[in-house]
Amino acid sequence: MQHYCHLLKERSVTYKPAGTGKIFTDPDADKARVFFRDQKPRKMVNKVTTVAKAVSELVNDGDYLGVGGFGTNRIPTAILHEIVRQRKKNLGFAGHTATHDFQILAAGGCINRCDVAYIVGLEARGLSKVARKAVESGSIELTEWTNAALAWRYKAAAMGLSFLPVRSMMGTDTEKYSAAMEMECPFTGTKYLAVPALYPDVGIIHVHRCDVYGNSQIDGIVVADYDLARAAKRLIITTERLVPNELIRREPAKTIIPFYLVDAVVEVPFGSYPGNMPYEYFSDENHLQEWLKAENDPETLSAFLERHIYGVKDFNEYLNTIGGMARLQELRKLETLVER
Amino acid sequence: MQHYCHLLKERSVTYKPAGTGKIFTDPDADKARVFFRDQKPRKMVNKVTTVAKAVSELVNDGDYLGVGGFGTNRIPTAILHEIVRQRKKNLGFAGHTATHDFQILAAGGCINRCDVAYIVGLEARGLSKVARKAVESGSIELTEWTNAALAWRYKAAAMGLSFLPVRSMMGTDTEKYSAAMEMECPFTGTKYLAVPALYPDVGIIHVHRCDVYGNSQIDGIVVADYDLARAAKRLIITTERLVPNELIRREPAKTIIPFYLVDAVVEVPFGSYPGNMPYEYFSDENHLQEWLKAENDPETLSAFLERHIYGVKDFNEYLNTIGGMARLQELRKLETLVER
Amino acid sequence: MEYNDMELMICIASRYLEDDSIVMVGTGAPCAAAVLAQKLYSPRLTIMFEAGGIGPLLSSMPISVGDSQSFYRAIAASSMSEVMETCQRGLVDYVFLGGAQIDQYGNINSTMIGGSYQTPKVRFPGSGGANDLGSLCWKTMMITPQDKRRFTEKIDFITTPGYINGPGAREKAGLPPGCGPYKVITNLCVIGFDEQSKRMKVESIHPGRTKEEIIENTGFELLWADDLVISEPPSKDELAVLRNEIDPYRYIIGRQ
Amino acid sequence: MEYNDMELMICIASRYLEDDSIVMVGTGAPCAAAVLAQKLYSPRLTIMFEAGGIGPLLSSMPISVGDSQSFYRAIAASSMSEVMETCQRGLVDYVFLGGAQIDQYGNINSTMIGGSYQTPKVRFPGSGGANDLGSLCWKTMMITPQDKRRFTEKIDFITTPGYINGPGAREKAGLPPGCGPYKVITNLCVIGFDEQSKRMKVESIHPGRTKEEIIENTGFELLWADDLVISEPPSKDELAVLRNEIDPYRYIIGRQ
Repeated sequence: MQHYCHLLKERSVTYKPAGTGKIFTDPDADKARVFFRDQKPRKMVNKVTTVAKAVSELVNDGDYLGVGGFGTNRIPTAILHEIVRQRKKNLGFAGHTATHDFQILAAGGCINRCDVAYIVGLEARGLSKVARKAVESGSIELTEWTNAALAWRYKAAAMGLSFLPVRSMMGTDTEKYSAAMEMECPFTGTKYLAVPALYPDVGIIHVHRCDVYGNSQIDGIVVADYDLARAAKRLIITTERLVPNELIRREPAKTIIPFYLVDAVVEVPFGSYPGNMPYEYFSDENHLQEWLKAENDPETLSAFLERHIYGVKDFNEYLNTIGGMARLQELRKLETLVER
Repeated sequence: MQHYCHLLKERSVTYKPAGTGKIFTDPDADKARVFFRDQKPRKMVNKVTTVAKAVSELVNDGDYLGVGGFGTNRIPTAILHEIVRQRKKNLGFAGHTATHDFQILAAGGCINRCDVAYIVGLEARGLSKVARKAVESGSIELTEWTNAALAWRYKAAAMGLSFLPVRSMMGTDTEKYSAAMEMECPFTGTKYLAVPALYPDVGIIHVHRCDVYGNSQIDGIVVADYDLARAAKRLIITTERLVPNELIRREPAKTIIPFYLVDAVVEVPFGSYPGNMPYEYFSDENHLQEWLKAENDPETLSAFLERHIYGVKDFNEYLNTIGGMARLQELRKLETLVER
Repeated sequence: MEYNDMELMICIASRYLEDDSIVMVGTGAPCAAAVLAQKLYSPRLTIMFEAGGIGPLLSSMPISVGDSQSFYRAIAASSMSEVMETCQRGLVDYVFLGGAQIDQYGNINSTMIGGSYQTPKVRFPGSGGANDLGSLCWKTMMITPQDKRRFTEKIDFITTPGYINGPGAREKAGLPPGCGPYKVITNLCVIGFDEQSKRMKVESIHPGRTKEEIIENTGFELLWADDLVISEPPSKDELAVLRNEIDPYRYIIGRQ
Repeated sequence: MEYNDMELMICIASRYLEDDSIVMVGTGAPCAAAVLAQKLYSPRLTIMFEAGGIGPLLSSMPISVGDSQSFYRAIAASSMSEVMETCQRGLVDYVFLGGAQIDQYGNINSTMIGGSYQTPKVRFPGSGGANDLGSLCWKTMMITPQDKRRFTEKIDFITTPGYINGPGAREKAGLPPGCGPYKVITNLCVIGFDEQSKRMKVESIHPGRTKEEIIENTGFELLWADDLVISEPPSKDELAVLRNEIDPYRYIIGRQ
C-alpha cells in the first residue's frame, strides 16, 4: 500500500515579503468574521432603494471598492456614475480587467489607490488617456497583481481565510511590486506565493435578476463575482429586473448571491450600458469611442462628463442623452445571445 | 490612507504534523500537472461505454476512489455494484458523508484504506453493521478528517495546489488522527491547519444529463462534485440521460463538468437507485432498510448480495430484482421535486 | 398539556433561535426545532444544510441532509464547500449537533468508544461536518437525552471542539475566537456555559424534574445558575404546530 | 497569393496549434489564429477565454474576452477562477500573449516603460491575466511585429515570465516546471527557444525576408536553427477562410 507519510515532517521555513507593494485592505479573517457577524444583514427584508441612496448610504469617502463584471461586460454603470456625481473621493479600487469601470472613476478623480492587474486599457478598443494620466502622474498609489491573483484574493476572503497560495507571478517584476509573501507547501515544499485575502469595503455587482431581498442570479459567465459578493463587507446589487422571490425559488441552483450577502438592491434596466449585458444587449461601441475621444482634451472631457454624468439627475436621464430607447433597441439587436 | 504593510515582514515559522494519520494519495501538484497534461483526454470524442468496461478499464485493484453525490443522494450505484461484481480489491476511499456508497463497497470487501469523516452511518436510517465491522476489525486503515476538510482537499487539487489552509479540526482528536500540518498565515500569523490536496485515482459521479463527450450538468446541489471532477485523475460519469451536445451549448452556465475532465460516459437511467435523484425519483427507503436488515447475519447478507449484485449481470437486472419499472414509478411519485 | 421528552426538547430548543439569523441543522429533532421556530417565533430564520441546501421551504423533514427536501424551493442550491465556507466566513449563527458523549466543556464525541483508534470497540458515524460546524459557527446547540453514559467526565474521543479544557483553549488551539457551545437541551433541563470557567451550568429545570435527578444523570460536576428557573413547558401552540404541521406522522416526536 | 503581415502571422500561428488541445486566447490576432486552426487543422481545438468562456462556437471575433461572443454556444460559461485554476492544474496547452517589449528569454513587458514604478513614463494596460497564463499554461506563444524597440536586450519591466535569465530559472523562481515560451511569430520569422540556453532561436524566415533584416530589427543576439528554413507562406485555403469566414470586415487583418 502506497503512503506519502514522508511528507509529514516538522520543519522550519521562512516567510519573506516578495514585493514592495502595499496592502490596502485588512486581510484578517477573524476581524472579517466579527464584521460579518455583526453587520451583514441576515434579515430577509425588502432592500430595494435608489441608486442615489445606495451610494450616499453605503459608499464613504476613503472606501475600497470591488466592482463586478469584466470592464465593459455586466458592469454596474449606474452606481459608478453616481459615485462620480456625488464626488466621492480617495477611494481604493481592485483593478482586475477594469476598463470602462475604471475609466469612469478615473475621470471623476475618485481613486487614490489601486490593486492593479489591468486598468488603463479597454481591450481591443484602445487606451483611456485619463486613466493612463492618473496612473502616470503618481496620483494613484499602486500595488501590482494579476487578474488571477486578484480573483484568488477575493476567493481567499470568500472562503473565510486570510490568504491563499498561488503559483503565478513568481520570478517577475509583477511579483516585485506586489504585496505577496514567499512561502512553501507544508507537505511538498513546493514554492508558493501567498496572496492576502481582499475584503473590499463595498462590492458593486450588476445582475440579470434578483428579488427584493437580494437573492441574485447571473446568466452566463460570472467572472469573479461569486467570490466578490462573498468577500465584500457591504454589497450593492443593481439588477436588470426585479423578480418575485418565487422565481428564485423555482431554480435555486441559479442563485449566485444569496440575500444575506446583500445590503441594497436597485432595479436599473440597461444598467450595464454602455457595456455588454449578455443575453440582453451588446456594448455601445460608438459611445465607448466617444469617451475615448473626449479624453483627448480636458475641456472636451469636462463637457462630456457634464453632459452624461454631472448634468443629469440619474441613470435614466443618462440613457436619454445617448439616444434613449431607440438606441437601446439597436443594442438589443446587436447582442449575440438574443435569439431572433 | 490606511495600509496594512506591517503585516509584510520576514519571519521564521515551524510547520508541524498535527496528527498521526497517513496520507494515502500524492498531494504533489507538479506531478498532477504532468499527469493531467499527458493523460487527461482533451479529445472531444465520443466516450460512451458500458458500466462493465468503464470499471474494468479504469478501476484497478489498489486505486483510490472518490465517489460523487452524498451517500444516498445522486450516487453512481451502477459503478459501485460493478466494482463489487468485478471483485476489485484494496481500494482507497474518500469518506465524506459516505453512506450507502461505502456500505456497498464494504459489503464487497473492496476497501483497505479510507480518509474518513462519515462512513458507517446512513444518517437518520441507522448504521451499517458491515461497514462498522470493517472499520472496527481494523481491516481498513483510517485517517481522520471532516466533511469540510475532505471537500477542501478536493478543492485544493481542483485549484492545482498541493494544500489549502483550513480553520476547523483544531484542538480535537479529529486533528490528532488526521494527516494535517500546523502552519500559520504569512500575513496575520493566524493559526491554520494545512490539508493535503486529494487527487483520487478515480472519480465516479452520477449526473442528470451529459453529452457523449462528457459535458455534464447537475440539477440542484452539487455537494463536492465540482471539485471532485477536477481533482480526479480519471473520471467516470454515469448519467440519467445522454443528451445532444446542442442542449449543453444552449445553457453553458449549467455545465459543472466539461468534457476534458471525463474519461468514460455511461447512460444509466435510475442510476442513483436506491438513492434519491433530485427532480427524478426519491430514495427507496424499503430497499435501504432491507440492506440494513440483511447485514444482521452473514448468510442473509451473502444471499442478499447474490440476489442483487453478484447474481445479476448488470444494473438493469438489479432494477428488476427490486420490482422494476413499477417500483421505480412509485419512487418517481415520492420525489418532492417532481411537479404534479 | 401532555407531551413527551422529544416534544419538550424540540419546543424548548425552538425558542433559542433568534429571528434574522442562520441555523445549520441536521435531520431529526434539530430540523424540527428550526422549523417550529420559523413558524412561531422567527419567521425569517434561514435554515442551511451542509450538503448545499440554503433557505428551503420545508414541507416535510429530510431523511438525509442532502436529499431533495433539503433544497425544496430553496433560495439557493449550492455545495458543501459553499456552506462550509459561509460558516468559516462567520455568517452562520447556530448549529445543532448530536453525539454519543459530551463533557463539561461541551466537547462532543461522535467517533468511537473503547479500544484503539484503528480497532475501536464501537465506531460511530463520525464527525461528518460536525467538527467543522462546531469549529466555525458562532453558537453550538445540542438536543440530547441526559444520562451518565452520555454526560461523562472524560469522553473517549473529542470529535468536535467544545471549550476543550476551559477558557481560551479554543483560541489557543487556533480556532476562530468568540464561538463555542451555547445551549444543551436535554430531557431534564437546559444547560448553558459559565462565562468564566466555560463549564456547563444548568439554567432551567424542566417541569417535574429535580436537581437531584439531574445530578444523578450527569457524570461530572455541574454548575447551577443563580437565577435557576423552571423551564416553560411546551405551549399548546407549540405542540399543535409540531404535531399537526411539522411531524404529523410522528417520525421524530414518536421516537422515544 | 498576396497577403499582408497580419494575415501571414495569423496563418502561420494557426499551424502550431495541435488538435485535441486547449488554447487560451485574447481578442484579435490570437483569436483569429485559433479559429483558423479549428477550421483547417485542429477541429477539436478547445478555445478558452480568461473571463470564463470555454469552448464557444465563435461566429465572429469578441471585442472583449468577457463579452457575449466569448461564451456563445460554449460548452461551459464559467468564471475567471475556474479558467485560471484549469491552467494552474496543468490542463491548458497553449496561450497567446502580447506585449510592448520582449527579451531574448521570452520575458514580456506589458506594464510600463521609463520613469519609476509609481510614476512611469508610459503605463500600458498591464498584466491582466498574462502573467498567470504565461506562468501556468504549458506553451506560451506570441504574435508580434518585430523591431528593435520591441525586441530589446533588457526590457523595462518583466510583466510575464519567459525563461527569466536562462535554463532552470523558472523552476528556481518557483514556477511549475516544464512550461514557458514556445514560439514567437513575427512579421519576419518564426522564433523558437534553444533547448540548452533557453534563448530565442530563429527557426524559419518568412518568404522575401532576410537574415540581415531580422538582425537589424532585433535588439539582442539571436540564435539560428541549423535547419533554418523558409516559412511556408499562407495558403490559398488559409487566406480564403481567414478573409471570408473569420474576419470578413477586416477588423483584425486590416489593422496593419
